[in-house]
Amino acid sequence: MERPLRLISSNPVDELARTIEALLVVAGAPLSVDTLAEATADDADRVEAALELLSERFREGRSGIVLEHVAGGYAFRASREAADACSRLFERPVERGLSQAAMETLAIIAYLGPCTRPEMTRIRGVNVDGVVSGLVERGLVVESGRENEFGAIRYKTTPLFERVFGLESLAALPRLDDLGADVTEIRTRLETVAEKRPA
Amino acid sequence: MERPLRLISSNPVDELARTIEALLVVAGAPLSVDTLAEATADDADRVEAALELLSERFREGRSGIVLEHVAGGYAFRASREAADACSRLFERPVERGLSQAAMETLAIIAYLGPCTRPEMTRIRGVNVDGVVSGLVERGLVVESGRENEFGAIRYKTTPLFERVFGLESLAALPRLDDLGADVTEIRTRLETVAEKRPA
Amino acid sequence: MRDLELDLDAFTGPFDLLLTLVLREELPLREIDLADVIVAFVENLAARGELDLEACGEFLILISALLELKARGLFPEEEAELAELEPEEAAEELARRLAEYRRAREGADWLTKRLGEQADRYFRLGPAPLAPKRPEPTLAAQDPERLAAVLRFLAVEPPAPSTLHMALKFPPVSQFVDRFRALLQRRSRFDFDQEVQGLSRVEIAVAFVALLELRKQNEIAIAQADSFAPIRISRADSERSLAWNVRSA
Repeated sequence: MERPLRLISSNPVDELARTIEALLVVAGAPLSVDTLAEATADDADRVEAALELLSERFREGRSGIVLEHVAGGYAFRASREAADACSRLFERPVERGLSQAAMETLAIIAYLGPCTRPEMTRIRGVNVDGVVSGLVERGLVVESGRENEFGAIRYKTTPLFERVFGLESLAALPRLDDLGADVTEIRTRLETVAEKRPA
Repeated sequence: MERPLRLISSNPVDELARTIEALLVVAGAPLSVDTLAEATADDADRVEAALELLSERFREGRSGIVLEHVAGGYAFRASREAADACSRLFERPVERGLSQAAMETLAIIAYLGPCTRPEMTRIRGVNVDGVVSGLVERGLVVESGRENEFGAIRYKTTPLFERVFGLESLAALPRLDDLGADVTEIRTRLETVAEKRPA
Repeated sequence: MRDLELDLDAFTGPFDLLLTLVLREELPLREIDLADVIVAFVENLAARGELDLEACGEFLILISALLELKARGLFPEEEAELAELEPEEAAEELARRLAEYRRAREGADWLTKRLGEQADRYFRLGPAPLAPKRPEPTLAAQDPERLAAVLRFLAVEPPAPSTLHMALKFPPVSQFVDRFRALLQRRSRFDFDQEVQGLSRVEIAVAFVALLELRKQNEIAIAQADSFAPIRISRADSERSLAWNVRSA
């Protein structure tokens, strides 16, 4: 029944297939037939017919984009042919340095000991949430309990941090005698300056 | 030497196009010609030729997947035809509820960036701290080091900003200096006030 | 003219009420499009079919004042600094900054329009569902001295705001002390407001400090009938004789 229909009415399954194509290229997770039917306001049978069409169009050997049926539904992937190019794209070159934001936040944690995001925010004069998440993701910084029972989470540096900076321990950090005699003095100095800084 | 080779070996630009297709469908952000050339281990000219081929294949009206040149690179998006279906399935978290204040601040950063919060405050006449944090959270704006003089943090727009606003690059922003007449008009009015003001 | 009815985006009602609300700071001036107010005025004028010069004059002064208020509102923290400028310089500076803010507004308008046009453009924000996993990032060896360097940078005191331009603009107090002494040699009393007419605010302030100085030295007497009434200055001796007269009376 399907083939003759397609021939008569300007191929509506093909049009549906185009819409599904569009949905799949935007989706961040596989889409089920039901989800696709809901989004296209069409019925599941026709969605399945369109998916069949797409499987034919986007298949290994014919296209670099391949439609894959996985547990959660349908999703696009890269063809096997393109595996080498993909791994070159996704292989991350060694990061040569850290951003100013990352370096400042790291220095605050390293020198002042476990500290909370509000403390770092106060000293840097800007919200550090994103920066701290980045440092945690890189494994340079890790959670270290809470300030008190219900307080803010504190962060400390990791052994990886020490390795990257070539330090035997935190005690080997370059001295900052010019900023203060001890951690408390340095902290006070930084906080005082932060208050005076515009922005 | 290249042309005859292409004719013999099963149209290699088409093969390259398939590889690029594969890369674009898994990439998390637009890919520049250089990045594509590196990943495909091919040269930039041939990558551009392949992209041209793909632009023709993945274009509005012909395909649900559309290739666009945006944010300094190439990326796939859904066809505009499929917008209704997309709107039923996907949120637009980045641009939803951007206030007038956010737009003004964004414009200042896009046109004058990298710039500091005090600079933005001076132009807008009101504190921009909250607005800037909001823009950072949305990923439209990012820290870009500190200004030397007094260490205020500078901000610049991100590739995501260009992508959301559909800009090939920041250079695609329109010029805003055709306001000469306005300046004269404002001056005349202000001079009137200055004359009336006692002392 | 104050009963001019307005129908703006941010305000509906008579012009008079708009003024009141703005002066009480109950309505933020930056939300009012003053060009629309001017248009409403001109339309009203055209509808009347006669040119009321007095009304026009009043409107011009009021709208100018609003424009200046609005302009100053754009950079409140620098109002003091601007007050130091000569009127032409201030006008120049205000016009420059207003134009700058105009550009930001124009830019914002363009971006808003652009965003509207992109409303049917959908793309994926995160990673693709079946994308290869990115390997853990690795970081090259770093110099620990950089950690110390950034903390030192964060500990640098910002420079104190420069007062150089103010020092240059301040006339010496002695200049006014001398001037008032000379004046009182010729006349037994004078009116402060008349004497400082045409001077800048800073000069008036310095002149007032000179008055206080002379009063401290017991050289003059200062009298003022009421708040904001003219300040009368007289030689201390003449004041004394006056007091004497009063007591004897």
